[in-house]
Amino acid sequence: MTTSVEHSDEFRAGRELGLNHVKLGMWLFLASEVMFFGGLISAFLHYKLNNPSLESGLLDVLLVGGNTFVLLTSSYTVVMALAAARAGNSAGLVRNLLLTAVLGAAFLAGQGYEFASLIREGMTPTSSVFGSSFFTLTGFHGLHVLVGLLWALRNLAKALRGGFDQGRSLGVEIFGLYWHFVDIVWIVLFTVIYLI
Amino acid sequence: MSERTTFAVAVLVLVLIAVGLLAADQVNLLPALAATRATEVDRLFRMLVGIATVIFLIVEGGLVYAVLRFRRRKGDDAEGVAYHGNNALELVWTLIPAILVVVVGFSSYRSLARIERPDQNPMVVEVVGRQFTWLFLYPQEGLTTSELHVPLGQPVRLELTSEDVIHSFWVPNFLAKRDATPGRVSELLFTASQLGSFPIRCAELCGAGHAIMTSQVVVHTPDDFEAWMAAQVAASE
Amino acid sequence: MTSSRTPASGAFQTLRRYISWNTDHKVIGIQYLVTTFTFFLIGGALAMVMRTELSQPGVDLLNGAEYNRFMTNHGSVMLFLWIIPVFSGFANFMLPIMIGAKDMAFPRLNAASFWLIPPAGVIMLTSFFVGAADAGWTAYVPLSIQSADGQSLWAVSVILLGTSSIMGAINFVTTTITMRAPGITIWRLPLFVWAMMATALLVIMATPVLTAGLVLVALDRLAGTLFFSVEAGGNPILWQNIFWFYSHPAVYIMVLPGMGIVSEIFPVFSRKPIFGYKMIALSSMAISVLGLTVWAHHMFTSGLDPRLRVPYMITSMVIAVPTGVKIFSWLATIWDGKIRLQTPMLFSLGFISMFLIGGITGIFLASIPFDIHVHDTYFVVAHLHFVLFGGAVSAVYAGLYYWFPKITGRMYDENLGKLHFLMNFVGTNLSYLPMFLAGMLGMPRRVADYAPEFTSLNVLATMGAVLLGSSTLPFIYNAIISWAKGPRASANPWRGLTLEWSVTSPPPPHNFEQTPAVDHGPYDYGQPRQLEQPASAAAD
Amino acid sequence: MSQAPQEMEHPASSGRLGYGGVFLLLALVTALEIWLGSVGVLRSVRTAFFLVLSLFKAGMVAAYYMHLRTDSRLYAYILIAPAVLLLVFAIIAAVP
Repeated sequence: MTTSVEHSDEFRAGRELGLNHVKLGMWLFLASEVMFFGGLISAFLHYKLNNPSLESGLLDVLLVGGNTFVLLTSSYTVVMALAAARAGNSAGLVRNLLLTAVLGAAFLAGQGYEFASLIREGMTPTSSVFGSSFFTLTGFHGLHVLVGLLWALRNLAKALRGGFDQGRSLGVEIFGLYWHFVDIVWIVLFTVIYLI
Repeated sequence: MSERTTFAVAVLVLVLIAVGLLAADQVNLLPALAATRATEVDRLFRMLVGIATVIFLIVEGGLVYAVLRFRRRKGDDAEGVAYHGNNALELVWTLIPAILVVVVGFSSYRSLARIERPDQNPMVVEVVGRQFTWLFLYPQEGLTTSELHVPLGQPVRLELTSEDVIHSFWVPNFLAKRDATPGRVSELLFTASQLGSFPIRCAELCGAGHAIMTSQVVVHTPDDFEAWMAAQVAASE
Repeated sequence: MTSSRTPASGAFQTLRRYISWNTDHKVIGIQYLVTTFTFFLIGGALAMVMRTELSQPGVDLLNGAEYNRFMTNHGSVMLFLWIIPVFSGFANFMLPIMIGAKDMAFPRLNAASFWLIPPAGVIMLTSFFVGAADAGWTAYVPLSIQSADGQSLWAVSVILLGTSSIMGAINFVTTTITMRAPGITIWRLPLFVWAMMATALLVIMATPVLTAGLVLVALDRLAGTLFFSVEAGGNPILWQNIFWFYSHPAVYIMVLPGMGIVSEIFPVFSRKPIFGYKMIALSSMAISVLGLTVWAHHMFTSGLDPRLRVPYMITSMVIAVPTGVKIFSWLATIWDGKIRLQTPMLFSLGFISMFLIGGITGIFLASIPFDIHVHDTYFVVAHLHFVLFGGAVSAVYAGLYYWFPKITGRMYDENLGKLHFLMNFVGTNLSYLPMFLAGMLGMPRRVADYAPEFTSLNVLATMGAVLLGSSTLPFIYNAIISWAKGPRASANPWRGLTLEWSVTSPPPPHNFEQTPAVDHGPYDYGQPRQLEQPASAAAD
Repeated sequence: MSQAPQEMEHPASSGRLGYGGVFLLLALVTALEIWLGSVGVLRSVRTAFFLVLSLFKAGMVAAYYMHLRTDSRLYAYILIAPAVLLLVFAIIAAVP
């Protein structure tokens, strides 16, 4: 029943399907993240629809629009980083990872400023159901950006050590998947929270 | 199938159906019914019991029979018969349950529609759950009691809510239950069909006193009810 | 691995391996099994105290508040710390071997997901010292917002356990998809692997929603947010939606792997191919997809929008179809077989006979008008214990006996096993059947006290519980003694054809000397060709 | 699915419009959204627009930046399945 095959043969089934196991794992993790944010978004929507709050008028769409733009740009730098890594262009990789980190930090700064001004105007996590759901939802997204930021810095350090040379780009790609997902979540949140 | 097996199967089916009908008719697992809508639920329940009995007997019977009949005898080390499936058979035991589901689903839906059809000008009583008592407010009379008193045969609409946590208003003899949730009002409709008093229990865990959060429904003849109400109003003034 | 060492240093060495960080999937599997079984005993002890309180009306042993703490932690421990993770234990040990892999796809993630469990368990149980959680495992708001601090610990603990099972699920799916040995096509996967796939997909889809919900509850309790404060406009029904969106699928998370285990056992012990392999595999998937669409059938009495209730009733009933397919296929599998009534088979047969009762009463509960009467009564308690104890736990025991030789390299004592089955089977039926009656006649669930008319039924239930409790003693004795000095087990004592039986008992460090290439299905019994196969496999 | 290329193979800049093109598109749509938010169009119409536009943006990021266009179909399913489920849940949970 058994015939000899090379030991290096683990993940062979995956390769036959064109699947890398780390990537598959990441995608499955993202699926669970969709459902996690799903729970929070559902709670937010429930309250947005069933007890509308005047506080929603306090939200500054222009400021957040700018922030959205920042995050979109960071997604662009991430794909450019991946492209550079694949092309074995370590200078470009470092530059784009750096830009990504800066943009991520800028987004967090913008969000921090937004939170501060909202709280100054009396809208806090404990002021109303709307406040609770707003700060929880955006806060958890912010946390995800923070994690992505740290990951970007870690990759940056690795890139400087030449960890992604000769087109070893998987690490960048996996990080990219996470970062783009966080971006997508924000695209949805921007619409659900600020536009609708 | 040979004629003998066909015959045996036919007999078996008939016996099963008979047993099912018998079970549906004979078993009495529900409390004494004291409300009109309860009889509707009871009818549905009996149908379920009938079907369940048949399915139960088929599977458990088949299980026991197979174990006894195909038990490995001493010294018999042969393998079993190697077949991997039988499309006809698999189709049958996919379709029959599917059909049963449709039947059960439909009659459940019909019963639901019946037990939730609103009555003409019902008597409204507001029910408030509070850890760990029930309060009953009669709006017209502006009367508040700790027991629910209703006239026999009078359609009643309870409007339930809660002051603290979720409670659940349950009268086993009415086969009726509805949650009393803070911040919202839910309805429970019934028409008492038996004189006497019947227990009310809280069915939703509501804290340390959950088990003792009980009261009772007292069903009077209309005249007695008027008398009781008059006495209460007098007492409250 | 014990077997090949000298007892003195060997035993110590082994113990060290098992209580420290280790990325070998077999070690992790055993860590899971032993840890979760310990929590099973704790949960059982809590149940014993509850049954003692309920052995007669009136409040004599526990008052209402204490009873709620015991009830809540009994439920939470049994579900989150026993029945869900125990199957991860089986899957950790068996799944990689069954698909011809050397380990899981992410060994470190695997170890991490185990090491989340002991602390989570400790957190949950230490809550007893700060006023344990007492809002039931359903933690309905607003009750769970006003309970003692233990409720917050409870939430944290459940979040950790959820994270653990999500990590595990990602690992199982990735492993199964990318690490199958050549020849193990999708239609040659053992049914236990199929069941774990269905389960893992449910975990990935449903568990995060509960995590989100628990975050809201924790924030309400700790940070003063207002999600569930009714005065501020919070809505208790929202929690019920979130909670049941996870917790109904969770029931399938708890029983699908069990169905997988018995699907492994029936063919082996009837010496026949599994009947309707594809139907069983696909019904697992059907159940997990449908399982995501039925949650609101737990809310039929909550004043839910009527237009919503009927669709939920239908989907809930439809699940009976794939479940029926499984049960009939198992029946057809043992039909015409050469049934060997050894302990694993006995527990598997017990699984069918008791799970059937749970399934049928499930249809009763799906039927809204009847559910309105028995919702939140002992009828539900009986139903869920027939599904989870008569069903899932029987399957766990079946699996423990079936794979005991493979995991430990020793044979267990058959007579003790049969005794265990007998006590367990009688005990289960004796303690849970009366509960159906009590519920229908008017006994609510989660009560420390009840009307005198329910006394006799509760006495029966308590007697059954005592029998159940004591039934674990022969098992524990059997397991310990046999593991220590039972007769050595051959590679393939049951003459099974799935890959775990083609390696030594216990399996060697990397499972396979050389990656196996499989050229036949997992259940090709009843044909002479396979008969000598295990012997040859056992040789290498 | 089995013919899906491995991640090493597909080109640095994926698809007809390169990463830059996608970026410009996303930026434009975002600007459009903010403008829409400022002008007084009928609320329901606006909402519909916003949903479509954000779905489009999310789709672009997933398809081009996360390479779902060229990568194995399975990844797309893994993302879409929970998204659909979440949509259903959010709608039902919104019912008071």
